Amino acid sequence: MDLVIPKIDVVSLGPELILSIAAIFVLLVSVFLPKGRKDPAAYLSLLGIFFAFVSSIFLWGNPRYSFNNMILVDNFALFFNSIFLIAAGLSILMSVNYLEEQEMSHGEFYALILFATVGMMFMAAGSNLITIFLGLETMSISIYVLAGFFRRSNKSNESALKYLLLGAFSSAFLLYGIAMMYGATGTTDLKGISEYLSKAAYLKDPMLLAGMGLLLVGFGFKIASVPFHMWTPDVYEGAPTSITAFMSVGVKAAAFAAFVRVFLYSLWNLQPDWNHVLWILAVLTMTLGNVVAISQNNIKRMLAYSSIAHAGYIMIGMVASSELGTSGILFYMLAYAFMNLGAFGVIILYGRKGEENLDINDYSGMGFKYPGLALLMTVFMFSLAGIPPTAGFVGKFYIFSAAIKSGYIWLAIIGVMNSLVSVYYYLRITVMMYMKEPVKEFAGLKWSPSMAIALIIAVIGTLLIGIFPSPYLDLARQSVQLFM
Amino acid sequence: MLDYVWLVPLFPIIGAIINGIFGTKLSKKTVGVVACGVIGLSFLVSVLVFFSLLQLPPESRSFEKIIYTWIAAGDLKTTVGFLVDPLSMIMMLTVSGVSFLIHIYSVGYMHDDEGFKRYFTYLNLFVFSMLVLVCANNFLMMFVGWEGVGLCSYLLIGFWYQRKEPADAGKKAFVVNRIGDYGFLLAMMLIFVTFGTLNFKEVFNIAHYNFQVGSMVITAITLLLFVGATGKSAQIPLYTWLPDAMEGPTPVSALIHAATMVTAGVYMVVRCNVLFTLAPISLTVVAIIGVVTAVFTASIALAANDIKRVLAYSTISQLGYMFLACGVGAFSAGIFHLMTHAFFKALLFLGAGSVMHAMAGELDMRKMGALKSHMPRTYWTFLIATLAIAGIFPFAGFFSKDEILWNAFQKNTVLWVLGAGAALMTAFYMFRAVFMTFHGESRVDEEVAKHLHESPSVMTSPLVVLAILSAIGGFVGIPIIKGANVFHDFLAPVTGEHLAGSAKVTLTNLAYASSTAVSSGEAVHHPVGLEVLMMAISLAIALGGLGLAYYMYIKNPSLPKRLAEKFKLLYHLICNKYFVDEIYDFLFVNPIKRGSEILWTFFDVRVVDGMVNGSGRFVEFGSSVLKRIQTGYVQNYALSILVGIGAIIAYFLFM
Amino acid sequence: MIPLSYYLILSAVLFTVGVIGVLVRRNAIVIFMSIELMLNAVNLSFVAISKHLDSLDGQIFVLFVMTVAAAEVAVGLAIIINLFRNKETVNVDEINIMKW
Amino acid sequence: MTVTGFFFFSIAAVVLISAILVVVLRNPVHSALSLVLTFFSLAGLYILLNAQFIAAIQVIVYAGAIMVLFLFVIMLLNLDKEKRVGEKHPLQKAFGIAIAVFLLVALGSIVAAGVLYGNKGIHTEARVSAIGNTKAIAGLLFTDWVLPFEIASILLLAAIVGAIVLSKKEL
Repeated sequence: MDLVIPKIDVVSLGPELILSIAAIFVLLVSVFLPKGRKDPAAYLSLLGIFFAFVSSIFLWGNPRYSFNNMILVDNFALFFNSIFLIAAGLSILMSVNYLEEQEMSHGEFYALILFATVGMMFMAAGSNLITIFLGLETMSISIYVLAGFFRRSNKSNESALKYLLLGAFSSAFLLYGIAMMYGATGTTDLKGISEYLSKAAYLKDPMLLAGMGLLLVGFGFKIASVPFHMWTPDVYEGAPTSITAFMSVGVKAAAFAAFVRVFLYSLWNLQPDWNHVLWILAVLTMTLGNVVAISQNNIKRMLAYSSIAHAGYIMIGMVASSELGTSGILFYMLAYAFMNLGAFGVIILYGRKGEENLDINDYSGMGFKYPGLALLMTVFMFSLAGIPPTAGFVGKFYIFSAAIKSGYIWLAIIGVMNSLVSVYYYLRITVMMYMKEPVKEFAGLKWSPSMAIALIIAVIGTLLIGIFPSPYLDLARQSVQLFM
Repeated sequence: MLDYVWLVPLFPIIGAIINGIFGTKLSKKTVGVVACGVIGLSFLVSVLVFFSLLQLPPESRSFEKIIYTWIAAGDLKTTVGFLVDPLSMIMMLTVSGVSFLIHIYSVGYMHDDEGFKRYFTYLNLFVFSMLVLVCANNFLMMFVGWEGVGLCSYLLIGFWYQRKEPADAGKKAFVVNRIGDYGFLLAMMLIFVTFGTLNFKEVFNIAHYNFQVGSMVITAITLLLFVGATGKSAQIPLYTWLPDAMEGPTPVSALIHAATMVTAGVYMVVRCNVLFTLAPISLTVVAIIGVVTAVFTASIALAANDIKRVLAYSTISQLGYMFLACGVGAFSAGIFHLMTHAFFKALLFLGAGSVMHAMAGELDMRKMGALKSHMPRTYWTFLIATLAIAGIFPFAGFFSKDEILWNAFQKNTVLWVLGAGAALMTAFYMFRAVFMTFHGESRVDEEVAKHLHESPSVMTSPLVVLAILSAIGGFVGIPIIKGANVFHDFLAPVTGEHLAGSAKVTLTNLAYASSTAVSSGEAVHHPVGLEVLMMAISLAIALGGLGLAYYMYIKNPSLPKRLAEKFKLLYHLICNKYFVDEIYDFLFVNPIKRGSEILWTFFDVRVVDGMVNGSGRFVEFGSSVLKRIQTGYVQNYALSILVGIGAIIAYFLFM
Repeated sequence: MIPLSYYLILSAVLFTVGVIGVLVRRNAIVIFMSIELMLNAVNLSFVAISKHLDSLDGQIFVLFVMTVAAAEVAVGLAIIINLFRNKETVNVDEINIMKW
Repeated sequence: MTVTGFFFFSIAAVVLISAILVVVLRNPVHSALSLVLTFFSLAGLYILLNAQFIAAIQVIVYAGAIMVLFLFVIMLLNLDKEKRVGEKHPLQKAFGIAIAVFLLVALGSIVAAGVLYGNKGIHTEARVSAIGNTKAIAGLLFTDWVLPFEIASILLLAAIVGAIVLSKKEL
């Protein structure tokens, strides 16, 4: 038998390779670093992220399949790559001091973030269900560990365990879905599935539909869509805050990338079938997320519910099933990355070991004591609430317009109503900060350069995308041209 | 100069940034100078822009300054740009001018408040948002301003957050305004779907050429827009937040909750007059809501004893007038009243603030009286404002109110009767306020009475300027005489109404002309005599209200006594005094009082408040129930996933 | 020759047994074992389908699934050990400090 | 009944019974041992399906490595039997089993038809047996599937690092 090695296009793997190598380097280097002073490992990771970003830029505008159609490096994947890299970079910047403060500074932390990012990139670029599955697992396993990284904290343990059990449970369903897809179409290649479906005479094959349903469940779990969302609040609350930030942006973005690629590209011919389901899920997700967020008192938990709600908004873009809607998803994810990471950054900075200040009441009077930090938080909250002129507003506007354009007026109406409800709890934080007397003493903030840089990047991103969104919208549009 | 219109909103935001960031390091004086200075500059630029606009011929007085493309989504392109035309010009001048005066006044009023810097930051931010709202060249920008003013209003109502009421009032304003905003957003989406653009000019052009009168989609859009307007401009059923909003500092009430922000709804309706004229149903709704609000809230004001509440209900009532004007197609009359109202209502609030200042924060008119001698400047300016709002010739309110009533009369007599009724009540309660506050016997607490004083000149000079404007502001819109209604003619290119006395038809006018061909045809040919008669009637109504108030609140205290003496001499029937009193009470005072109290307690508190609070509570309740699903047991979560899977599989198999 | 459907039904039954195990057992390790059961059920489907489609891809997937399962088990057991060190229990009923 | 039929049904019976025992037995060690049995018998089914390589690694990786790890941890933690008392959410069990059974019926009815509409591949039984199952898989794995293979290596590396980070006493 002849072994025909397929064309190995190492260049197309550039970002993934760079990150993997950086991760291994971080592991090696951190062995030689003194205990508790592992920040060089963080800066090394940032260097890796930077080069991965550069190589992503070089790959832009030149879509190619490589490794026997296992991955497709197109603008869509690269756009998501940049979101993952932003999420990873900002999370690492926020972690440096946070870990030292918690006496948990270990090089492995950064290496795992990089591994998780590699997994995300494979999810976004994967053009075979198996590649996507392996990317998803690489990401998930790293995140399980990161969620439980604070080994002595009961909450962190619990968070990791819950995420692990439910994640593995949902992976099994995803896998079952892949098996059925494989059985029904004879391939797991996204292009192959799409070709099969466009030729198939019989689209009501129950195995095909059930497989699709199970894929929906698998992705729905990762994006935290109702009713697969239950893990989100607990896991987000218990995980180290910088990991919560990373999860809420990175994992969600990666899951959406794969979700969009599989459903809007590969399963496009079944769009009438899945669209209704997604419509219902989007409504449930938005509504439940927003309604329950109102009665939360822990700010991380509140943001967890808010992230559920945001998943609902983004699903509207999928239901719209148009170029506008898909580019809206990309744009929204980018905006969400900046604003959500920023909000978590403020939370990290406002906490202390043994005094996490996670209760919403702890934020009362913050506006007087730390006007700068409170101002940042206000910007992020406004953006999450979708108040102009922030990135969140433009994102919502874009997605809702896409829904209307595709004729889903009711969905848009429900979305708008939801975003109005959401203002209530986001503004609650602002009100606490500016309109309440402080309830307790706080020792003072420990600004660190890395945290400051992270917050500045986040706030600039949030405002810049809100005020001058055109270039980013253009990029998002260029990224989805393969679709439809 | 037109190219520099962007400077108008730019200055206030610079002020807000300076005061917001460096405020803690600056002295109060510097903060005040910066805050007032930027608004002054903004006003100056507005004036310069105004004169450049005047140099253009009337037909081409519409200038768009596009700064950059904001959101480009597919074929939707939204710019950050400014539109200068007569309508936005009037708004710019009014907003920046009145804001300037109120800023100056605030320097005196807020001088001892520890939130001085915060106050001016918010106030500058508010002026910025308001100017963005009125200068915007598309719906989205307008919405940005719309949200911005709402936010500042919320911040300023709850300015004294240490007390509970302001915080609650702020929350209420916020919730109610959200409902209105929802309407606006939906309208905006519908506009985008229908027209493919959000630019004012493009939308109105397409609407004008491609849509029939009575088109369903336009009706829907306009009704939704009007929902937005009712929220912001406090019309039935979304008005309840405004009286509560009086918990904020008085200059804020004057600026935001009387002169500027609350008129945003009126401005928006007038801005979209092309759409509204295409939707007769919406116009009818606007007119009815407007006139009902005007009458209803005026009747509530009759019995209120808190001077700021009287003014608040009066504001709602006057806003109702403006909507009535829009509803009968007299858009320029609506804007005219908006402008004059900004003058005299701001003046009334500032006067009330001056009184409060003297009375150590007392608001209850029953504890005032005979303040005239203590604070003459406040009294005279307040009186002028009252004369203006009551519609006494030749003060500003007379012209604007008369124009509205005249237009309403031409459209529908019932509207006129209701409008006139509201005018009567307005005159009555305003003079009642004047008499109770400044005339009669002093009911002031002794402790307070010792400290009665006129306010400092930094506070009274804005009063004087506003008083002058309230007195003569009406002369820009003199009716009947050909060419004298300068205001109307200036606005005609925007509102699409006929130039007074000429048959010139502008582009946007066509649709309007076709929809209301009959009535507007009549309007031109109505005998001048009738119009004069109507003017006389409305003047008589105003004077009637004045007289009634005079009778009841100046004369009445002595009247019963004198009557009693007379009756004693002739019939020795002392009890007749009670009889008279009782009838008087029974026939007159009580029904009004009771009626308005019932309306207030039942409709206002129960129904409207109940709905607003109820929906909030419902959501909160749902939230606390739903969060219990999250039990913390990981197996429950797995079950939830499984339920979802079961549902999805079932759907795919059986649907 | 055993029909394909026999294998697939067996796989579905096995999968369901695993699901029930996840839902009813309270020992985290046993729950985890039930998840392994589910993965094995899927593997059986893969191999059976692979045979009937004349394609070896299915068997390769099984290889990857095993890799993933091994990795998950390694990490999962580490998490459970860690939890046990802190709380002296692996009973999921007692692991609910975070709720609502 | 043919010989393969006999083997299939007897192995299937063992698979099912041992799988049910995993869920039913209250002692975790017993559960784990039943699971080992399940894995072994599944390997038998793989052989019936002509997947010798998979059968081999099923025994080596699953029954050998993974289950040893499970048993090791169970022993290490010295776990008792699950206590029967103190049912905290009784509905969970009933409801969960009901939905699981529903799912079984649904999935079962889907696969019962046993028809695959998908495109057939090129690896017919004859061809594979000519090359040899393991060699054929190896050939595919290092050509077409080389990228997933590499991703799997990263996955394993991450898992190793993670497992060490979490369970090592002192980092």
